[in-house]
Amino acid sequence: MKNPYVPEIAKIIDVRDEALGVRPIKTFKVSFQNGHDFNHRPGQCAIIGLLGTGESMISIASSPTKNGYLEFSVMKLGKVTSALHACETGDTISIRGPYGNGFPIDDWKGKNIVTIGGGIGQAPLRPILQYILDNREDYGKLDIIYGARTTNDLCFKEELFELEKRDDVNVHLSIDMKEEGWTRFVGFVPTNLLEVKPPPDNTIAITCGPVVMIKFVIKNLLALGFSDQQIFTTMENRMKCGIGKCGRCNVGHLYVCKDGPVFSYATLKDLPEF
Amino acid sequence: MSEFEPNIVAFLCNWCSYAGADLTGTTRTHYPPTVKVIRVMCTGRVNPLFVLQALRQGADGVLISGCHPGECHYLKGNFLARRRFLLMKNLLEYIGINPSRIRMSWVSASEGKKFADVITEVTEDIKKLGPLKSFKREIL
Amino acid sequence: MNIQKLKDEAKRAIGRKEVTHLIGYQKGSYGFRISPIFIETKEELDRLTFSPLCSLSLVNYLTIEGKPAQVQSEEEKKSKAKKVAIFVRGCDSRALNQIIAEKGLSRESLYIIGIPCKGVIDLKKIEAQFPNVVDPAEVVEENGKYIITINDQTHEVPKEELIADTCKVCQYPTPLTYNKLLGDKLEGNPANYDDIQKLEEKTPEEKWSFWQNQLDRCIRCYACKNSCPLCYCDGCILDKLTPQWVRRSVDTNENLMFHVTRAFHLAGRCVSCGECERVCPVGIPLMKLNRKMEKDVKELFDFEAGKDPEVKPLLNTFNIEDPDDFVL
Amino acid sequence: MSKTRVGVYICHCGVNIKSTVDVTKLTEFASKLPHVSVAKDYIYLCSDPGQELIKNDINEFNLNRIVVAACSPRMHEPTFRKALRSAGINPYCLEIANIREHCSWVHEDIEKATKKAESILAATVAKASLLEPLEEKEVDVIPTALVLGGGIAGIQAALDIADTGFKVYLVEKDPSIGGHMMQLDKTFPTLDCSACILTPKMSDVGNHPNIELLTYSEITNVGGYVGNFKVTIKKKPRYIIEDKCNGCGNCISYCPIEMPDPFNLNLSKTKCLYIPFPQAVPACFVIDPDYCRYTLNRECKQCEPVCKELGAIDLKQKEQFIEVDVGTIIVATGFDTFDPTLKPELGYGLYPNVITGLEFERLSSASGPTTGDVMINGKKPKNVVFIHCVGSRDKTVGNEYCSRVCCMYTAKQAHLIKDKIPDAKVTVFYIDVRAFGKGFEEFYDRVKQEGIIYRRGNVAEVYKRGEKLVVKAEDTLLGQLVEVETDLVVLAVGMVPRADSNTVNNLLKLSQSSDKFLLEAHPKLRPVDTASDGIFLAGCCQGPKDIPDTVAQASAAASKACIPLSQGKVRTEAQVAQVNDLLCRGCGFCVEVCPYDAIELKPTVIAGETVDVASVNEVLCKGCGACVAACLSGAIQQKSFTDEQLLSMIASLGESYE
Amino acid sequence: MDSYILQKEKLNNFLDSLKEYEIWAPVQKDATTLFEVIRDFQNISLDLNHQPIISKSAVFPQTEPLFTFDNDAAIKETSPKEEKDTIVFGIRPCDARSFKLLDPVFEGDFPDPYYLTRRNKTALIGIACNEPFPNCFCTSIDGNPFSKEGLDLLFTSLNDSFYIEVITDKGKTIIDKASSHLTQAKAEDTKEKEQLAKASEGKIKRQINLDGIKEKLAAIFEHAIWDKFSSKCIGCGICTYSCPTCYCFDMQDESSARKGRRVRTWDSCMFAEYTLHASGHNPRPTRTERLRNRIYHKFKFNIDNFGVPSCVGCGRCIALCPVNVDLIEILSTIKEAE
Repeated sequence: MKNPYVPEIAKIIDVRDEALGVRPIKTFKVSFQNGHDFNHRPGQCAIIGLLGTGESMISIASSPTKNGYLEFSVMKLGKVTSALHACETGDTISIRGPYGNGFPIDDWKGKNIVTIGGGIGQAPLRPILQYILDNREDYGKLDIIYGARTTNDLCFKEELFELEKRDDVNVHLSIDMKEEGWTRFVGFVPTNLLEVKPPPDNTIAITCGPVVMIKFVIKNLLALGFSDQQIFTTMENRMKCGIGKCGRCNVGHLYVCKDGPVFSYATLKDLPEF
Repeated sequence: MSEFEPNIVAFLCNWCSYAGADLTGTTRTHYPPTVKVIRVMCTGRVNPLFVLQALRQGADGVLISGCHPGECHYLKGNFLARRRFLLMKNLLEYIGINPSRIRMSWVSASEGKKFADVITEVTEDIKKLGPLKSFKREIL
Repeated sequence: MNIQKLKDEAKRAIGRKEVTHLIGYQKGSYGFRISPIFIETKEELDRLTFSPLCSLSLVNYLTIEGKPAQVQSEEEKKSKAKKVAIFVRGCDSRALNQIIAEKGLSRESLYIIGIPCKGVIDLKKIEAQFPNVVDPAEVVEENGKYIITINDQTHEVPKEELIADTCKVCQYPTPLTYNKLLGDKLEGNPANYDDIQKLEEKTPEEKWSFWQNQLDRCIRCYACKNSCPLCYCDGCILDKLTPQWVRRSVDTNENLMFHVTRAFHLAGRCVSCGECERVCPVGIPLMKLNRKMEKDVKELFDFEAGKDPEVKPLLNTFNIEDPDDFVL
Repeated sequence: MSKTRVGVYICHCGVNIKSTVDVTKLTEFASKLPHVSVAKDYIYLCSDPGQELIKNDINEFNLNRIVVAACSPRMHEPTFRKALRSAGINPYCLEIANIREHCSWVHEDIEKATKKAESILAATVAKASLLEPLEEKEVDVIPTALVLGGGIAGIQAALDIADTGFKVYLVEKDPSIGGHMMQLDKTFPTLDCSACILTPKMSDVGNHPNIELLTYSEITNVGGYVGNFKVTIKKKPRYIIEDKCNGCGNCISYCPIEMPDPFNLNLSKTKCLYIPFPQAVPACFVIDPDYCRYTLNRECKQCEPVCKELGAIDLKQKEQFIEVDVGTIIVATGFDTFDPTLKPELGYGLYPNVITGLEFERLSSASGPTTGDVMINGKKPKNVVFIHCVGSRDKTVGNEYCSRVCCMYTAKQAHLIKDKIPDAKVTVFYIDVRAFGKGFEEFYDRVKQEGIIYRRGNVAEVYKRGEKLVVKAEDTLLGQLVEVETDLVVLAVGMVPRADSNTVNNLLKLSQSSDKFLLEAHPKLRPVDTASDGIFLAGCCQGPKDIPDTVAQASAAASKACIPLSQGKVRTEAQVAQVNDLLCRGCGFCVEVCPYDAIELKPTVIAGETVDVASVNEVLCKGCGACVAACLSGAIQQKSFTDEQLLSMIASLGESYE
Repeated sequence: MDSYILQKEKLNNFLDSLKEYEIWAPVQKDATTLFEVIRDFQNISLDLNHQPIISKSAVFPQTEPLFTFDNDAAIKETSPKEEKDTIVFGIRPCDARSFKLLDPVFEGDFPDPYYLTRRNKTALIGIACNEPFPNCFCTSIDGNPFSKEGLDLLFTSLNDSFYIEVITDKGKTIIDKASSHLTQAKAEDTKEKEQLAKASEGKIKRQINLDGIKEKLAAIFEHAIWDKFSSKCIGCGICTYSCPTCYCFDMQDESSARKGRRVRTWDSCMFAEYTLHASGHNPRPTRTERLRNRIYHKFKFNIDNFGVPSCVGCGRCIALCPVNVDLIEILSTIKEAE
């Protein structure tokens, strides 16, 4: 049997600064040395780490439709993420996974999709966008609502600015506070959502971001007429094993690492602690 | 098998003992190659827990050396260190570590000879005891 | 101990408008067990008790998270004239003094009801002598004996057989600080470190073999740390990963580092309440470490923890005349 | 944060290292250590090409930590720091592995020395890879100095600083400046009149626009740090309003109270309303509250009406506290003369004709109680004995040191006796005669030629025989006991630290050397500095000195004190303590162990609650790290000497022997 | 299956014939009884009057190296496969049953090779509880002082002999190796054992009816009782580290300059660090949330996930808790809570 605790070694092929500031974010593009195929679904996570330092559960920020590499956007917070931030192209990291359930993206075929992200919360939503854009004809309208505190904190800026130019995607970016040169929306993401007012019919809304933002986004989605089953989110908790054994990431009887990180609001709202 | 060469970690204060050890060098006074120095600005900086930490990670003995009483560059660091160290030494002795492995000395910047003498004495004492085996952390 | 007097005093204490709640003892859920109780209203007062079974220290509950009277700035201490009332024994009062000396609590935030304590029972000993007692049992001390009542049957046991080892050498049975003292002051025992000396006299090999045998069974549940009234740092250095003083691996050597660190951090701070040894689920004689430190601190530096909240902590001071003969 | 890239540079130091340590092997070893990007060896790293090598590599390999394995960091740490800075990386990202003084010079066996060098180097690299860039902060300097003590040292220092253009506060505890020098009759070896050469300087002080003179004053509190000291000065009430008193002295005759005259060492009387001496600066009277009947018992008050016009007498005057901000401080608090009653065998205090050297000065001085006639019991002494080394070079009284002036002032006084009483027989008992200064030996020779008898010997006893005193001594040259009958014994008392010096030392946090005089920062290279930045020493508070040495040191201290004042900024220590607020438990252990009062507990909001948290004043912190070892929760760390960094060295040193 | 009789004086002979196994058995260390690998059978303390510290670590050690690595990122798996087959001798029925509760956790979508390999290689020889301990409540939670669930052999202490019941094939293999020291049990032995079993069950003093506990818990997530119980808690890990059914763990890298290893160690949901995010956020910030999660995990979430509570009623958490946080008291209070 495959030992789920033993990681694969992968090479960093590119490092990109996403956000600067107190809690900087970098995106790491990695590929497996032996051409190992990861076979993940959008929304799934992997445990990446450095031998000797430790591991951290990070959502995969790229779509399986992007062959040959994986991307991880990592915010510098603790011991492991700080060490990762010191890594450069050519360095190796360890990877286990993919873990978690991922988005039921095939069930969403034919539907309109709205993603609502805040800050680093755009990372798990990014593979949905990539996946849909790579299979554009399978899905309906695509709205991207995304915001961060400042332009400095806005991840995947260039990409999103590029997407703004496309006709088959609607991008609605925002920052929390006014900044010179910013012509798009200024205000919090849940407010921007009410501005965009996506119609609920045949639409799936997926949100990820800070816990407070998620709560307000869900409230506003419900107000817009979305049902519990139409709303999805991804969660995070402290994790170690990634395979539902070590115990710490539970929300109610579900383990975020194994049963999540994607939950429909219908599931989530019945869980204690949410 | 070659003769047992103890591994001794020494914490020396910058102003007296480290300078004293420098003087030992300048005067080409020889002593056994057993001691490796960790420079601190003052013995007052030395957390006594470093002693056990060093012993369990591979050191056969630990030496803390600073300015003579009253000569501390920072006025009182060596007095604080003396108190802390004595308690730690006694505690480790009580656990079963031979006190000859846990030493403190006052070596001033002018006592190059004394530094060599201290190292020689400490080395000889530890040689008699042999390597410190029972207290080693698991080697990975 | 007259329980009615204790309840009356408790009633007066929580009757004071500045007292938010009172921390005391109540009978536990079964057998000889005692449980802490936090009383806010007069209705709960009747559950208060004190007996030789009250071996746990309540002082912890003043510094544990989410409880009042944590470190506050001078201004806050003054502006909030809130107090917590607490029952303390001799050792507990020393713990309070020591914590106050370390600015962990302010004396003004406490209303201390002192209980001169004749020593408490070692639960492990009484439960070994009276196994499988589930129904609530009563113990009173009379003339050097414990009168134990289980299911209306009384047993007499000489105090020596059941009293906790720590209490046998207690030097300060009477609280050193209090707002009210319940009962007459008691005479303490003279300092006695015979047990420590015995161990000191062994050879290094014998000592290590003794400690190795003790330390290899530590499961690092941290009950010793969490039950210790003087271990109240918010973030213990032993929990930290950078730098990591002690690995999470549980083996004799890591356990040694853990316990030596703890003993050293308690040098000149341990008040010999014996909580660590009492709570240890695997029976490690931790007081043998703490009392070694206590002995040295007393003999070398003439210092005793928790005697006076105004005295600077031991390792923050020095005496030019401190022992020097061990220095080369 | 970028990736840690360590460059390791191994110096041959010519053959100094290379001959005992296999540098090639060491370089090979270093290149395999964790985080090491490049390892090189070079013949002289401290040379310009050596430094260039490092600088080039920093750019080429994008290095951000440098380890130099060479001589002691006490030698070239500043050199390599500069190199790092000029290569554009933080100078504190440097760690030096001492493989010369601590290795190649002290070992012979090449294999063992190389192994040890590897071990040292691995530990140094382990620490270096954890180093963080540090900043030295700059703080503004208040362009004002404070001089403590108005003797010749203080006077000279104050004048020099004032002349440089900075404001100076000169604080003197007595009613006038002048100090001991004012009490002297003549000065050796030139026999200048002491007062004549001093008083012009005193009046310069009094008139200098940059000097604010605070006499009859003491400091009571000192806070702050170099550049920004805050000093509280207590002005004792002199009961005479300084601005109003013109020194006319009309009041004196109305004062009915007499008291011993302190200026004349109680050898004469003065009124309790007095001026210390005629040339006093300020020329202002003072009332001694310990004698004045008004201040004692609210009686008398006869003086006040006399000065109606000026209204300078104010018997209700209270002490005043003044707070001044200064950038630097010079301590020139002087000395006391040794109290010879501590050597009872010499009979001082028992026999009135046993006097001290300083008392002799007053007797000999034209301004003294006898207007310059040396008289004992109204008679000129025919036999005079001088005894050297009273209270100096004497372990029995705890003073091992030589007081440096006694030999010469005794010679001078012996000469003065001969001058005034040519037929007097003068005997000097000495241990050694130290005449090392300019013109000293010549003067000593001259005195000997004047017929003064020098006898080498320890005086055992002085006792009375009839009207005469007998000095009993062992002549160590002759090896026999001698007894000399005499009319006057003059004790060449040495200098001791001032009795009240502890107060000042504690206020300024100065330490003392074993002789209890103030300790300089370095006995050779920083003789006027103290361990506290911005505080300097001048004159006999630091140790016995004669007048020219004192003046020279005072000028030295003044120019040192002017450096920060003229720079306008001071750089602070970079390797200071820092607190992690989240881990701090507010116990104040660090505050209690800090030798510099650099840490205080400050209310801080942590997770919504206001709690006391330690806070380091980086300007005051000198980076000793005592606080780090005292902290139980690991909340306080010393930059460049963190627990993590030191533990990494410990681990590395252990591993090397696995 | 069969039953045998082993004379007590022949116990060591019995164990001697099992030399190919690594045998864990209880030993007395001062006042504590704990399981250790036995080198000398004389040390075994099959003391029926003291509850030993759990034997879980024979299969799920407190510290387990998962793999080692070096500077070149070369990973070397550590595997218990190479270890000897193991016998845990003298385990209590409740503790043996606990492995049945742990198994599904370590199986599932990601089988845990360390636990499962060792579990497979381990035979459990139980000793029936003739004298239950004061806090035993196994009978309230589908257990029994003579329960065979999870065991391979069950010993019952009769006067001079052990009555041995063979429960599994693994047990049979062991018996076969030691058969020379055994005799077939007679009907009166069986009867005696059954009487002891019945008597023992009767001696269990603490009981609680857990029917509907899961549903009840679902209703009282926000309730004052959690504060009430947690206010006593000092946040140590005794309850979890002494629990035969707790399995939470931590994973840590330990390394020197050249090499290192990843280990897993027991962890406790009662520690604040356990759920603390790197950001400083803690979803279970106080003792209240942590104690509540422990109870929920055992009596609701485990039932949700695996159909049974994660508790065997051994009572150790009650007996060892320094401050009398009493699981049975909590459970009864929950049952009565409004």
